[in-house]
Amino acid sequence: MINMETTAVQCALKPKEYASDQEVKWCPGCGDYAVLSAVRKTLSELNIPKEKVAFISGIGCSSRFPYYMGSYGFHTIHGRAAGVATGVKIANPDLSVWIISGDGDALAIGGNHFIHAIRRNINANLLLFNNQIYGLTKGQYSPTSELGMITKSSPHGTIEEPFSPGELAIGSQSKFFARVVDTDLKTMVAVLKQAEQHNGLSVIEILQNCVIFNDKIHSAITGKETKAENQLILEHGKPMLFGAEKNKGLRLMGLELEVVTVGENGITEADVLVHDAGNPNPTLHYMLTQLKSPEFPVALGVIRNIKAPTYDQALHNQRAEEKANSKFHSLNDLFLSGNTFRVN
Amino acid sequence: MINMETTAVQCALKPKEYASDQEVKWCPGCGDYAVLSAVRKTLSELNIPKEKVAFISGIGCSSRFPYYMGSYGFHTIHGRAAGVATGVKIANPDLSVWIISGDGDALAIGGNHFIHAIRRNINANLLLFNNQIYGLTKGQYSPTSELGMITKSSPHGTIEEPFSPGELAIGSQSKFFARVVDTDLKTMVAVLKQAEQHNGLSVIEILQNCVIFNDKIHSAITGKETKAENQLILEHGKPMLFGAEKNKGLRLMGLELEVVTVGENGITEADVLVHDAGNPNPTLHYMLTQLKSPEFPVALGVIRNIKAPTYDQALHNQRAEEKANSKFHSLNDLFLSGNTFRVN
Amino acid sequence: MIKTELKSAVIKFAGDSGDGMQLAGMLFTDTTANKGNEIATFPDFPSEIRAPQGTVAGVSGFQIHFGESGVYSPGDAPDVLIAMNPAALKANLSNLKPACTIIIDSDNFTERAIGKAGFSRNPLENGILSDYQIIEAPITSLTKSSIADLGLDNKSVVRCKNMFALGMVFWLFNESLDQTINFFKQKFAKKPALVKANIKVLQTGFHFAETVEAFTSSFFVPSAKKVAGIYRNLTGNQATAWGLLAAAKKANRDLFLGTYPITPATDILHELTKHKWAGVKIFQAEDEIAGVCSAIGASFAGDLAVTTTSGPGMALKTEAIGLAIMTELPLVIVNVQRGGPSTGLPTKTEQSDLSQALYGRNGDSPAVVISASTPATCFDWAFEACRIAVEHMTPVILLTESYIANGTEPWKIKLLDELAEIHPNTAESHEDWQPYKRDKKTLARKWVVPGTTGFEHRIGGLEKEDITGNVSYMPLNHEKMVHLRAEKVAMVTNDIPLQKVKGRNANQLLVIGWGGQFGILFGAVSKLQIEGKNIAFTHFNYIHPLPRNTKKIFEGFERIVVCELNNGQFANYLQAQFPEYRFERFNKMQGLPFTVKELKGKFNELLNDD
Amino acid sequence: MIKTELKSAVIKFAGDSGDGMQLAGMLFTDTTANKGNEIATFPDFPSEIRAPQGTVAGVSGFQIHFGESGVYSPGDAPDVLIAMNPAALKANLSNLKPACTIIIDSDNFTERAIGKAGFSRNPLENGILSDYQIIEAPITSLTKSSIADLGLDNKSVVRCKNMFALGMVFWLFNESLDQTINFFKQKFAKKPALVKANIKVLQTGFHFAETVEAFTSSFFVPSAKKVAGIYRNLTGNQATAWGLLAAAKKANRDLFLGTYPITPATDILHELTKHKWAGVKIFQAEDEIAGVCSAIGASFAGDLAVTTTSGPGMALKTEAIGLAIMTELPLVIVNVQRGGPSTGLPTKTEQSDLSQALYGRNGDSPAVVISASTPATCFDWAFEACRIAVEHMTPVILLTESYIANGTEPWKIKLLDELAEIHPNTAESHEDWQPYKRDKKTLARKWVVPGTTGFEHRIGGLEKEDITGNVSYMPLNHEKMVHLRAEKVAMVTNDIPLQKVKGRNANQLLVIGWGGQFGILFGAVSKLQIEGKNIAFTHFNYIHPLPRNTKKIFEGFERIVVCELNNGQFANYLQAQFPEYRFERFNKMQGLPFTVKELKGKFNELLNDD
Ligand SMILES: Cc1ncc(C[n+]2csc(CCOP(=O)(O)OP(=O)(O)O)c2C)c(N)n1
Ligand SMILES: Cc1ncc(C[n+]2csc(CCOP(=O)(O)OP(=O)(O)O)c2C)c(N)n1
Ligand code: SF4
Ligand code: SF4
Ligand SMILES: [Mg+2]
Ligand SMILES: [Mg+2]
Repeated sequence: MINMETTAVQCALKPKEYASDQEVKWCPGCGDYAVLSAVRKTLSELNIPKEKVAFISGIGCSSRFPYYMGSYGFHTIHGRAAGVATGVKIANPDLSVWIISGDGDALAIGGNHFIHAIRRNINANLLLFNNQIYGLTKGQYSPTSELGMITKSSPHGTIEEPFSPGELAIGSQSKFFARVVDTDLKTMVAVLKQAEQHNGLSVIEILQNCVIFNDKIHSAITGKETKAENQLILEHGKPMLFGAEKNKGLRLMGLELEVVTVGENGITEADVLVHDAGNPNPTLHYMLTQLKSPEFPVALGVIRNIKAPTYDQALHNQRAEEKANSKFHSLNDLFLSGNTFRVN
Repeated sequence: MINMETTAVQCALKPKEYASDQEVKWCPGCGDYAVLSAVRKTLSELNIPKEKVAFISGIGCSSRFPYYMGSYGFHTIHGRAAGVATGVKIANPDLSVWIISGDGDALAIGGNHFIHAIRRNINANLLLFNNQIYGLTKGQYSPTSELGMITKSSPHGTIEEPFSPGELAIGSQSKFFARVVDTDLKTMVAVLKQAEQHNGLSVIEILQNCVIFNDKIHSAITGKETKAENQLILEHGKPMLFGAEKNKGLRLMGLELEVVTVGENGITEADVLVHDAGNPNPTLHYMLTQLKSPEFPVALGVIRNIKAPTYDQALHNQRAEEKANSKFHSLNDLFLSGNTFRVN
Repeated sequence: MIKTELKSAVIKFAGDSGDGMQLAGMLFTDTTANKGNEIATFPDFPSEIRAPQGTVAGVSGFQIHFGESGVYSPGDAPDVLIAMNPAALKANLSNLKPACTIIIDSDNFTERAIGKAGFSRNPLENGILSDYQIIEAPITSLTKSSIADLGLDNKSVVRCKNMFALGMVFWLFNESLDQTINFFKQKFAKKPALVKANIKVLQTGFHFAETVEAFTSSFFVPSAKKVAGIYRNLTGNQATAWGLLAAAKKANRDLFLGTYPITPATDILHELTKHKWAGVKIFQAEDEIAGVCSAIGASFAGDLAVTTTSGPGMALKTEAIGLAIMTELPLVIVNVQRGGPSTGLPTKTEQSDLSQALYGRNGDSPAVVISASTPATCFDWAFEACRIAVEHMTPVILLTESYIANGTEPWKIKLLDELAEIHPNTAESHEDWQPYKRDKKTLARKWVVPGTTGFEHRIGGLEKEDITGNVSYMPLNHEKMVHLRAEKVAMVTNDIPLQKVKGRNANQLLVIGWGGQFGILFGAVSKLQIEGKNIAFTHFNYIHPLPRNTKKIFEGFERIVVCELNNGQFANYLQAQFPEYRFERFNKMQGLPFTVKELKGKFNELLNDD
Repeated sequence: MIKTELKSAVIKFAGDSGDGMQLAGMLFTDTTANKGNEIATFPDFPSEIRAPQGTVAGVSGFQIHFGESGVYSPGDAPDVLIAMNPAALKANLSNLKPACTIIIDSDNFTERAIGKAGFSRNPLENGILSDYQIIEAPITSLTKSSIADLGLDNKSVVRCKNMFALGMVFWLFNESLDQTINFFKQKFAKKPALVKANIKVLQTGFHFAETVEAFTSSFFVPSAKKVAGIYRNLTGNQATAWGLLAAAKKANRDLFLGTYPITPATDILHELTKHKWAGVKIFQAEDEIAGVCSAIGASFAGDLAVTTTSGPGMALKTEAIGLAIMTELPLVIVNVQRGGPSTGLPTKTEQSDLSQALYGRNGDSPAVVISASTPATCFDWAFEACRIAVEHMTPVILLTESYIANGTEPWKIKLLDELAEIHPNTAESHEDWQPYKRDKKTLARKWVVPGTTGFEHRIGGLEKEDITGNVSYMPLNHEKMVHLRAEKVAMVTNDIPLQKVKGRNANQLLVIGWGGQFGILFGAVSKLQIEGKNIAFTHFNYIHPLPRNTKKIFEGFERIVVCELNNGQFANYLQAQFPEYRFERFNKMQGLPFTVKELKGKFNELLNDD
């Protein structure tokens, strides 16, 4: 296998050099464009040769993503990106594998592969484009659509509570969960870098705007006026502060989180929780994923990031170990082992 | 539809009268027998006529269950019991619907339907027979098999972390989650009654012994000598006490649970947590599902039980509302509405 | 000014995806249908939500064929093309009738746009259009100036330009603006500025056509001589949805739909979910498997259960359909076919899921397969699928196709009284009842509604013992059940009409079609018959089982050709059953319907080829 | 004491599921195979893990046919039956050769057990066995007393009784105990008490047979005259696994298995997962869909990728197989068929997934379909499936069946040097490379290993543009690609051997078989040929495409009959392609293989029927 370090220098690419020759076909204004930029930037900054990357997607608007990258890419079938990617990573562990999936693709038809890929901790990055709608099929509700939402398939409002991708991921034993908004390229790149560097399945939920079928669904969080109050951008080791003046913070009271203002009612920064993404105890991470505006800011950035063995590494270790310890050294040994008999 | 209250008296049945005419074919000593008894007892004690019950199962040893009940039953295909049951309940809301599924059936192939049925909160009881193995196919590891377990399909030990059904359920927005052991008929019946009376999807994880392929896997929890120390049987409103002398308890320290002994180091019963299954905040329930022996006792009984709208009820409400408000009163009205034209 | 009378005409509106061509086409359709014309439409748009502006890939088209008679298809090529930009012109250039009329928005023929469309030079200038009647109109700028005073934002103003084009076309065909005007009044009741703007632009276009005298002639298409009655337009998917509603009503069961969105089937869900007032139970499932499984559960529980999908979704449902076959429950599976294999061509039409419908399951697992012919008759075939399912206790697969599912046709409204009753094979008496005891005539077992006392029973996917329905691994029982399941389906043939032929006296060439290509095939054969050719036509809607007189129909023809939008699937199926005859094949796999022209060409070749 | 020489003999061990009949049968098989006999075995056990004790449903049987020659199948009916209890006797009563020998454990013929087995009276007393040679032996009690002194618990003691029966059978056939004794020495190396016990009981049984003189004669079956070489026994599933291992080695790719357990295919997983030392990558997925999808991913990433399953699992994989067809990736799909439809008869054999393999996908989606004949040749067919997949860049479906997957046959060991090289169609030069550019001879596109510079490309399930592989919705491109995919698969016919016929000079009846029924069909036809009947036999392993000389083979026969364990699926397939011939059908759907007797009966009927 090619040694990445030696080739890295000679193939350092600019973000736009990661593009393929295909025209990007998303609607003007679609949030997917931002993710495309962020991914190209991330690869460039991490200096990963484009032939060492594979983008594996399902079906949906977002799943067209691989066509727009000049890397290896596979636009598979609806919901199965994680399944295909698992095979890719096991077969070819040197590849940087990126799973591209929508909220329908990953959480409706692909829900089973989503939870199992997380549980197994396959070393890949899963980008979950959450626009809370089925875009490609023109606007039906998805498993993340808010209760009561009116869509083409719910003209009288939906009647089901949505999944919270973060809660579901953590309930599936996730080791890395992050959340970003499509309007904040800087945070997105920072998060994607951590995701790529994390060993194991990194799930990144992207709050993505669909201008056509679900416009402004995230606008309370992403809107210019409201975002400061509604975004809590977590950084490992830093206090959980937010707000236009960065003077609001989160405090733990028993098993409830609470918004406090530093400087009011005797609150000091010491009362504010400090983010520890690396805490193996998932409880606080679980609580953070649940925060909803307007009562709370929405937690963004890397919420959970802990070390654990990966499935693919364990698989290759086991192969190596078996090889080292085997009484067989060739298939011929196997074929000739045990009860054989000669006919003359 | 038949009114259950009026028929209840005339059809009160003894547990064994809920049996079908088919011979029970599980292995002698299989934990499934206990569940069969408990379900029959529950129905009898709740006085539910047997024709008002439908058992819907997937495929697996446990999924033979419906054949042994004299009710309506459907032994469907592998992993799809929750999907079929959703249709049954929507079509026929008067039925008491019981989903019967193994750890492979519900969490491997059926994982997607499991999490979605929970999220939608369809009004049914889901019995998850968790023997941490594929029984019917003769002993491969399942998504709940412990890491490193040796099975027919993992002769060198598994390399994947198992699901914790409770964590997965709560991550899927579960409103009712309980856990019981196959050796404790009394608790099982008590829990099943609460499950049946709960409106919404009640998930009951049964730690079930497979004598043939995974014997004694739960024996630390169920064993005569060890069970007192390893079982924390939760009851709503009661302190979380356990141990042979019922003097051990759980205390909350920050976001960690801790085992304490009442009477030692100044600990009193007041320090011990009191179980509140009805708390909408899932955090403590989530923490309780994670407890593992030997450091902790395993939480049994009803861990979470909160009120929420059910999918089937909401669906029928919406139909009724639409009917009441519709401008159409017959299909003829619809057919003749809008742009029609007459040809003579 | 000449006013030519035409028996029928084909118009195509073509422009960018955002240009409102679908709306213009639909409004024209409504007016002409209302007038009593026969119509057939063919919307054709890119599969991207917003394909790149100004490119050929981004062109959205709507073709309508309307007339007094002979409208069996949306027509091969337009008599009038509306091209809102160079790309729209480019996309249609290879498929125009000689000397046809092309209306062009000259404002959009900028150098940049011309290049983007892939022309090397301006097509209005380089002579390539010299064979056509070109009407250049500054549609965009006239639209703007006509409503400049209404105070609308620029986007809304530009959006109205489709109405300018429509106005011109209405003038050209001497059609009235009334219905379109009414449409806007209703649609934008709460936005009077938009009503005003659209009407104004529509009228401006109409008057422009009249004044500029660019057109050398206008046309008049007389109304069709249809069966008297009340009509309305329906798309195939709408008609399917309504047929299901009607069947549930006539069977006296609740309708249950368990489904997962997929193009081009989703509109059935969109339609049915509006009608919760009628008692429909809609379950949008997490995937196709849950969709079909919920339907099987609902069927077990007593509802008339349906699942809808397209090819890839069908693939996922096959295991569960096997369960419905083993448990002998009624179930309707609608597959609105699209181009395959795999994700294939999601927005294009094809008939290539036939083999899958017939054979796509493990084990010997027979199901009834039927297909629909035209948009409006989807109503009847959906109704028929339900009838067979509940009367014969079997899954029924109904194949429609993108082409008719999205196409429109006037439907002679059928009120409930005009529809036959459906008699589900319900268990009524306990006496002698057993879960797998069968009706002698149909071999159907009885349908039980759980909840009723005395009928408690268990079913499942393991082989069933004859009569009792208990699990059985006995060798001879299995063989018997394999035969019984096959016979039950085969016996549906006794309960369906005989197959018909158009052209009883012909004996040279028999044309065979199935499914949604009916109109075009019928049209092509009719034309040749009028020309005196020795040709006959038979169209199959019942695929499995076939009508009982099928074999007889094949007798005596010199040649038989099966025409289908796939690589020969129905031909293979027939050939396996009727080795006495040779089934030639005419296959098209371009994601498009047949055209009358190519059919006539093929048939003439076969007729002359002896 | 007479010692009769037999060309071949059939023995059946039958008892309760817990009685160790499978082990006894396997040990007998090993001894006789080791001696150099031809063998064929048929294990047959209940699908419940522990079926109810003492009932007919709970009987577990192991039949072995061994001999010098003519062993094409496990035999119709046993010459010697070992019945450990009344239920085992009952289960086999209807299928015994006249005057055969029955060894009975008389200890177990208690009144209760007799009743439980469904006999109304004691069969040892009521005369129904008078036509047979009955050997009653108190097997259980003699087992107990023979090892009473070893201090084992009762359960372990009783478990040894199968060895008593085996000892008797060894004596009866003049076979040596050595190999079995060695087996126990190795197996229980760490439990010397168990070694002692089993050997003691085995010898006691042997001596008992010798001393009691109950047997009026003993038998001797001479060794087969096999091709010289080293042999070992393999089950079909083991052979499949080994064939896959060997193919990966010869193709110089890692082997990847993505699968989900399902009876009767799981043993392939069990076998392969033992051989991680050989570099196999095993992924036990969460379901069949993830199983096949992971394999497709592995194939895209450069591994030789395989997925294994049975009918219901196959149904779930069909959508993804369509993706492999569209992306033209190599993929081997092994379907070990069981009884269908639906969950059907999971532990019984059938050939009813053929139609599914051929047609069970949406769209026109051709794949290569091949099948295996016998347990040991599963090795070759698995190898061949891999070869075709990577050389022709296509999914290949390999059909085996429960009957051969669980059956055993001596395999003449093939060392790696004896196996042909496999040449994956790997992209090597950048020059002129394009993702969908094809090899002229095979029409295969090139296989690229991601990670290599200069070959970066994107594939997917949407229709591909010829050569570039870009997404294309163009009508004519689609038609071209449908044809190219079909042709690529059809051209595999140029790369496979010609179809052979046994009985070149016959012209009256041609028998056609396919898949795992080879041995029995061959045997039945051979017998009739020896009797001088005008009959020939041709057996298909390549199903799609068929060998190029297929049509020629059918020429000149008066009648052709297709024999298969389903309702006529291969016959339908042939009939659709060769309307010139009439394919009659002999179908069996009992979850059991054919028997020579019923085949001979049928063939004689067809031969005399003119
Ligand atoms: C098996 C199958 N089922 C259904 C579809 C139709 N389909 C394609 S994408 C999609 C959902 C898209 O939603 P999402 O995953 O949220 O992606 P988005 O378009 O919003 O980015 C559906 C239902 C399909 N292509 N294949
Ligand atoms: C589609 C399909 N895939 C696989 C199988 C094989 N199969 C049957 S049951 C089972 C797993 C059983 O395990 P579990 O659900 O834990 O039930 P248990 O037998 O342990 O009660 C499997 C893999 C099947 N019947 N159908
Ligand atoms: S439909 Fe929505 S998600 Fe899809 S490309 Fe357009 S804006 Fe993006
Ligand atoms: S195999 Fe295990 S789970 Fe299955 S019936 Fe036997 S003991 Fe129970
Ligand atoms: Mg989405
Ligand atoms: Mg299990």
